[in-house]
Amino acid sequence: MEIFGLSSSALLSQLLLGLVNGSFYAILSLGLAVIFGLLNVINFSHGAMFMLGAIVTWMAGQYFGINYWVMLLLSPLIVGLVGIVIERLLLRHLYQLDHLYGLLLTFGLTLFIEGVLRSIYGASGLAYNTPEALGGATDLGFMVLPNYRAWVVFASLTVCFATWYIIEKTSIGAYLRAGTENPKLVQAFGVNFPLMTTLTYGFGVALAAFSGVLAAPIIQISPLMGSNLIIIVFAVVVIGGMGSIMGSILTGLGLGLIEGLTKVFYPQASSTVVFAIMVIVLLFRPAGLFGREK
Amino acid sequence: MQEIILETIGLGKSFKGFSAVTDVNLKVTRGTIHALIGPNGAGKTTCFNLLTKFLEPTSGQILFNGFDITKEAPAEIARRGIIRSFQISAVFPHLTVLENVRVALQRGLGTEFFFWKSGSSLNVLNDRALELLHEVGLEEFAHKETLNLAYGRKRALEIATTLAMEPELMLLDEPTQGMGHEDVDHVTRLIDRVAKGRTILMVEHNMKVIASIANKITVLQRGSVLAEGSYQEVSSNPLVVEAYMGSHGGDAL
Amino acid sequence: MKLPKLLILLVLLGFAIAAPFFAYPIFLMKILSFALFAAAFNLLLGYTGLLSFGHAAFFGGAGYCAGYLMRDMGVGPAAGIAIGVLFAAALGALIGGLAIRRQGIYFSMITLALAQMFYFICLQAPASGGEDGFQGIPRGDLFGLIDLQNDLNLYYFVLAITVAGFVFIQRIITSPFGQVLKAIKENEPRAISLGYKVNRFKFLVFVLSAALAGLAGSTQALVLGFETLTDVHWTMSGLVILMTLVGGVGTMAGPFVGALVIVLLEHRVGEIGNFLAEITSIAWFNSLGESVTIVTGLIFIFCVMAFRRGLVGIFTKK
Amino acid sequence: ADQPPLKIGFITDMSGLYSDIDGQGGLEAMKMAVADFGGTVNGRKIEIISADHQNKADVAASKTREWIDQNGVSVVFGGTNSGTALATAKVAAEKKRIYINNGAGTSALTNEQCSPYTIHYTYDTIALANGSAKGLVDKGYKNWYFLTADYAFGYALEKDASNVVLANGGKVLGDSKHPLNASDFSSYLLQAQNSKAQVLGLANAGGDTINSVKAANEFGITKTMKLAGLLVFITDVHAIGIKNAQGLLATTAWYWDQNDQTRKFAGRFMEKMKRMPSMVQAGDYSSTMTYLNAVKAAGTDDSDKVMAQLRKTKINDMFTKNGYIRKDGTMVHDMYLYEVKTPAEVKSPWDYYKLVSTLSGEKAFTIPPDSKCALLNK
Amino acid sequence: MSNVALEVKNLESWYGESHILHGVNFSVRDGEVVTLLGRNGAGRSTILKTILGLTSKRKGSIEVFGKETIALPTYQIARLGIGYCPEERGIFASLDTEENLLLPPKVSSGGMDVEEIYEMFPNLYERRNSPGTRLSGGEQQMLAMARILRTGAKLLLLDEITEGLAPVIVQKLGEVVTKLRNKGFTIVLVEQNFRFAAGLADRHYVVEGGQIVEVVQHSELEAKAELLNGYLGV
Ligand SMILES: Nc1ncnc2c1ncn2[C@@H]1O[C@H](COP(=O)(O)OP(=O)(O)OP(=O)(O)O)[C@@H](O)[C@H]1O
Ligand SMILES: Nc1ncnc2c1ncn2[C@@H]1O[C@H](COP(=O)(O)OP(=O)(O)OP(=O)(O)O)[C@@H](O)[C@H]1O
Ligand SMILES: [Mg+2]
Ligand SMILES: [Mg+2]
Repeated sequence: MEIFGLSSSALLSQLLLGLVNGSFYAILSLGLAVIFGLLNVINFSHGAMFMLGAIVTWMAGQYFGINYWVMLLLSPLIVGLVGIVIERLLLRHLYQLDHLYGLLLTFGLTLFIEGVLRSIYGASGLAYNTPEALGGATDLGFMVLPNYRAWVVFASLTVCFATWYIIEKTSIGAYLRAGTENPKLVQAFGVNFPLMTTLTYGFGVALAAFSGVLAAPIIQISPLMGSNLIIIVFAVVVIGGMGSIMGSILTGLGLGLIEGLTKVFYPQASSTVVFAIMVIVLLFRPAGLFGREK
Repeated sequence: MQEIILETIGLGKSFKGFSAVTDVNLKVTRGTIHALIGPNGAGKTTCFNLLTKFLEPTSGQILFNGFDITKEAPAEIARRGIIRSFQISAVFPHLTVLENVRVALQRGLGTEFFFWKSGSSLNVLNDRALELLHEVGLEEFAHKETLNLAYGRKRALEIATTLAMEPELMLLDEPTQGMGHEDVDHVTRLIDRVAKGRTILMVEHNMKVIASIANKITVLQRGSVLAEGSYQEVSSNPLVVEAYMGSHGGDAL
Repeated sequence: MKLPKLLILLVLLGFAIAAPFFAYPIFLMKILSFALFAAAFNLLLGYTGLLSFGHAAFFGGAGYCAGYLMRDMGVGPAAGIAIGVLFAAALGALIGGLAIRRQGIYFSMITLALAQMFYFICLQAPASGGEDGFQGIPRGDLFGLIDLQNDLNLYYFVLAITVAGFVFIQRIITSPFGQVLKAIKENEPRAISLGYKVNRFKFLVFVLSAALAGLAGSTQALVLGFETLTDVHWTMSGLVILMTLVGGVGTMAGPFVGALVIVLLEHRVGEIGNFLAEITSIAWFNSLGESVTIVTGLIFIFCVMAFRRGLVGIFTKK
Repeated sequence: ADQPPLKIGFITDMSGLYSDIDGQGGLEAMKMAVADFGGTVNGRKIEIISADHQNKADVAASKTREWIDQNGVSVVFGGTNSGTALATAKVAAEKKRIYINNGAGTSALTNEQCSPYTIHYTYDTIALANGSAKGLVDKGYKNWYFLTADYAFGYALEKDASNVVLANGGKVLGDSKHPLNASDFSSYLLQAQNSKAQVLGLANAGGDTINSVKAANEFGITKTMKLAGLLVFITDVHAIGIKNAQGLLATTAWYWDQNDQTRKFAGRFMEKMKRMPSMVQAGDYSSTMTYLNAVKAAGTDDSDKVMAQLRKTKINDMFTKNGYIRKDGTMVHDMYLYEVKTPAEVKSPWDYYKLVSTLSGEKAFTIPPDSKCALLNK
Repeated sequence: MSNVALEVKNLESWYGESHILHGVNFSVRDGEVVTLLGRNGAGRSTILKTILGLTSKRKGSIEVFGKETIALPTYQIARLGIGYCPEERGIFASLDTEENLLLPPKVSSGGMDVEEIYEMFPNLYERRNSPGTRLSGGEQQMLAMARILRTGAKLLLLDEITEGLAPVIVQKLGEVVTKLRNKGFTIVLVEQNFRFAAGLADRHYVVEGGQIVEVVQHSELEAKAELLNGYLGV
């Protein structure tokens, strides 16, 4: 069977690849959405945190011989701690101000972190191998899918839905959402909100680091690896509806698929298609696909 | 000239299946102060939002001076002479008090899109603006930044700004809310004074205010009209007493 | 009150006129174009409260347009710039027309998205020269009279454009139109209820801002003699936001100061580093030149944490 | 007498994507050349001033202009990034100052936009394309598929390479254009695989090449296709890791393990920079040396006289044998096609390449009849 | 019961640079209802905010159920058993009505349960799935009051709770306050509506210029009516 001059098996394999990318977008935009939705901070340094996640993984392997599986846990923790320090020292003082200031600060941080790492590790990248257990590939009939990619989809979706559950279905989530609007009042109800925001930022950043670990074996690890991704991930969050957790997960996956198809039919446009979709979505749905209108 | 300035026919609004306003037929007579009262959530603010098209009605028609304005945009309605105030105070906080009023007057000049014209061309409006400020007793604050005004004065300023539009019909949503007693009396007198020559439709929970200035009262409950008439008539209506005024009657407040 | 302000302005103008005898003119012209660009952006952000994340499209787009006219169609510099401005205004009408229907962050994102699509067009269009850039824009001479090959002549031409741009912006802000803009920024629903068709105002100011950004962009193309994708990329839209914020939003001087700081950073960190190394004899400073991004990053962090209202804010009380 | 120093300007990407290929390392190589030359020429002290152009053409051009106008540099060396190189070359030509580029790909520097003051030293897209395509087609790899960066540079590489493929009796079965800095290549690779071509030509650079090679391994493409990187630096191979890079074909102008001279230079460089020099950094060294020799021979730093001297001298050093600078500014020299070793073959760190074939300079670079440069054909 | 629930001594407070409270002293025993009266801008709301540490700086002493709180962070003060109903209501737009109602965590046992609350405010029950800020002005006011009744807080700081409510509801709120008082709650009421407050409180404090300028016991109301009139313009 052929669709648009493409065999259905080829189409299917492209869709599957789209899903793999989509799960990266999903988890990255999820972290961004958590931070935006709950702290009202546009975390420009999300890409840098993604990169840190990957580089920390590499460093642990290089200098201490710690393997991938340990780092899958450890790297988000370490980067999460970095996030906590940033929040405590800097971000904390900007909450009452316009979004722009958080954006500017995290932008500055990004330049700084990327610059420092680049001057240490250079720009061309560091090599990291796929863990043994996930090497090889599985023949699905219509394509051969590397096992590692299948793992990526599984791991990121699991984390995404767990996060969604915590935020939308537990009272922690309600405190956080309320605290975004009126942090003082939430504290006046007896909630230790400053601690919660700190942890939330750490958590959002840890999500980025987690996807950094997932990416380490398949994408070139370099200090600049996050900067190309960040703007697309922003677009995903906006299309999904700023702050909507489920929105960013589903949009991330969906856009991965659409981008995958674009790569077949008009590959040059594959990084622009996201923006075209964003314009169309926003013109018809003012607050994004899943966003609540104010 | 029409006797009835504003009329709604079968006006309705529902939010995702919840019907906030249903089949409201309102007739506002020119030159009167008409009050809209009713329990919380009865649909008063929603009615205002419909009349000024801040919300789109789900059913019904709105006639202003006999014209059907149901389809018009908020700014067009304002240009026809229906001006509203907001339940939550609405001023331009970083403009001076004088500028606040002038922004409203400015529309009359027809130069609002003239980005090349000098700002001093607006000074011709200063006299009229000061006059309006005088009317609400804010003259001495004319050059203060509005932000720093006390709450009651902000409400007064809002009324001045609204007056500057020379509205035929003014919609006031709880103009005395959050004011101290002095301010309430002050604003009540102010409304009564500016009502000369125009029509006012107002929402208010303060029965003292209603009793002293409203010519006609419509009571809403659950989105539809429960009763209508003068203060005497309405306040003796047992349905209204039960749904709204309570056993003390408006008097107690 | 009025006199000293005028005096300051005159002194500044005097400085500007004398500047090319002390500093490198091309460098100064670049600062001027960026200052104008930032001021155009600030008209939107600082005075109307609209954050556009797509102003690079107008800046770079006008640059390409003017460059194309001057190099390939033989149009003179003045006409080239003028048409560049019109082009930017038209592009502004297109992007603004769509974007102003949305509020807040969604407005910003639509401008970003449309500007990225414009970037894509620039990238793909054969005429732009891709990432090699559109090279070799001739400076020509002004109305056949003044030879712009001469750096000094060009400098005064650019200075005149910039000053005119600033005066124009000042005029817009204080005009009856500007007064309504301020009101919209402060309280949009109230402005609507006073009978203003808010979207028309936003549209017009967006187009004006785009046109002014285009003026800055075409001027820069003339000064540098080429136009590249850097100028239409989203990072340029980001840069102009930074300039404005670092300088001070909603002030006339802010964009100028911001442009100065950013351009200085881009061009002079190395020298500043060498200078610091010399006076402190800490050799490490010598490597500053290779760490522009680190230094820039630190400055932003510092600015955000220490002077919220921008550098200009240090001098204005409140 | 107290003569003013001879100033050399060096502008390149010191902090961005290409900073490993040239950047600090390039500056170091030039400093080595100056030191090896003796630190003075014609009694003048030699000074290098450098700047980071951040891959912005405006920064590169205005810095260059300023150096010439205000600092009195005698020559400008430029590094990676075509846009900045073209802009800088324009300024230098206007000011009649010599501009020597190492690391920009665009052949326009010596073709459509050639100038009497520009020298393009290490490589250009034509030489790279010729090096890979000719060598492989000659070995019987006739069916090609291209993975191309969607940029002028990628297009040029692809066009030049496919011309060579076709001219030598090969076939091009298709291509995929990908946006610059794409992070995921699996989709394109699958398309390439479906084409059943023998060779996958990578008409991209840096991170894009690295990511495509990584993904090609993951998806098992390398089992059915030969990967030919049209612009691969040794640092890229290092970043990919030998396990994934093995079997990759790469064209280069210089490799550290060619002979004693190259090894000696590489050793010294390694000591300073903790990594092996790329061909661009070797070119930086060689071109600085060549320039200084010419200044010495001409007895002046006058641009026209030095250019004349440069054009008539053969270049023989650790970088090239019998290289020469043509009228259009191309430094004509041999290009080499290498294959990346298998992990088992690697004996020491950075021991990555084995030679496949050598292409003489005349065949590698644009042949004069094809050139649009007015200088060449008059 | 005559333990002191709230003891405020020499309280000073600032918003940024502006010094608002200049030495406020008062104390409320367990189970008492007191009101803070005064003109707009007198500083009544500020007193409540300062007790919870919501202003930018404060000085003096505040003991809540015998514990000094001047150095504690807001959330710890609240956990001592304070329920706060702010004047700007503070309904959360991103939560629906029921989530808003359930938001404040329980600080001790003995709070009302949700059924009881819905019974008291049927409007809220009807609109429970609507986003919090889509409620009408008055409904939001009810919600702000209702949600702290759940938490089991024994000291209630209520700021202008009758504002914008229909007379019937105001009347009902009066009954609620009486009921709460009978249950042993301690209540500090900031009121504009003197008639509402007069019948409920044991004691009235008149605030002016950031200080307490007059104390009127319930029994002295008649006698000091003139005086109050002067302060409040009733
Ligand atoms: N945008 C909306 N979405 C959903 N429900 C709404 C919306 N706006 C109002 N409502 C509901 O409609 C009903 C009427 O609200 P409205 O604001 O008109 O009341 P009101 O009469 O002004 O009351 P109050 O005196 O308390 O201000 C309320 O129950 C409210 O919850
Ligand atoms: N956030 C703030 N920042 C600065 N000043 C404030 C702030 N909030 C209140 N004020 C000032 O503090 C003083 C006391 O305000 P407060 O709100 O306590 O008065 P109030 O007695 O509750 O009166 P109201 O009837 O207006 O609620 C006023 O002068 C007010 O302008
Ligand atoms: Mg209402
Ligand atoms: Mg108060």
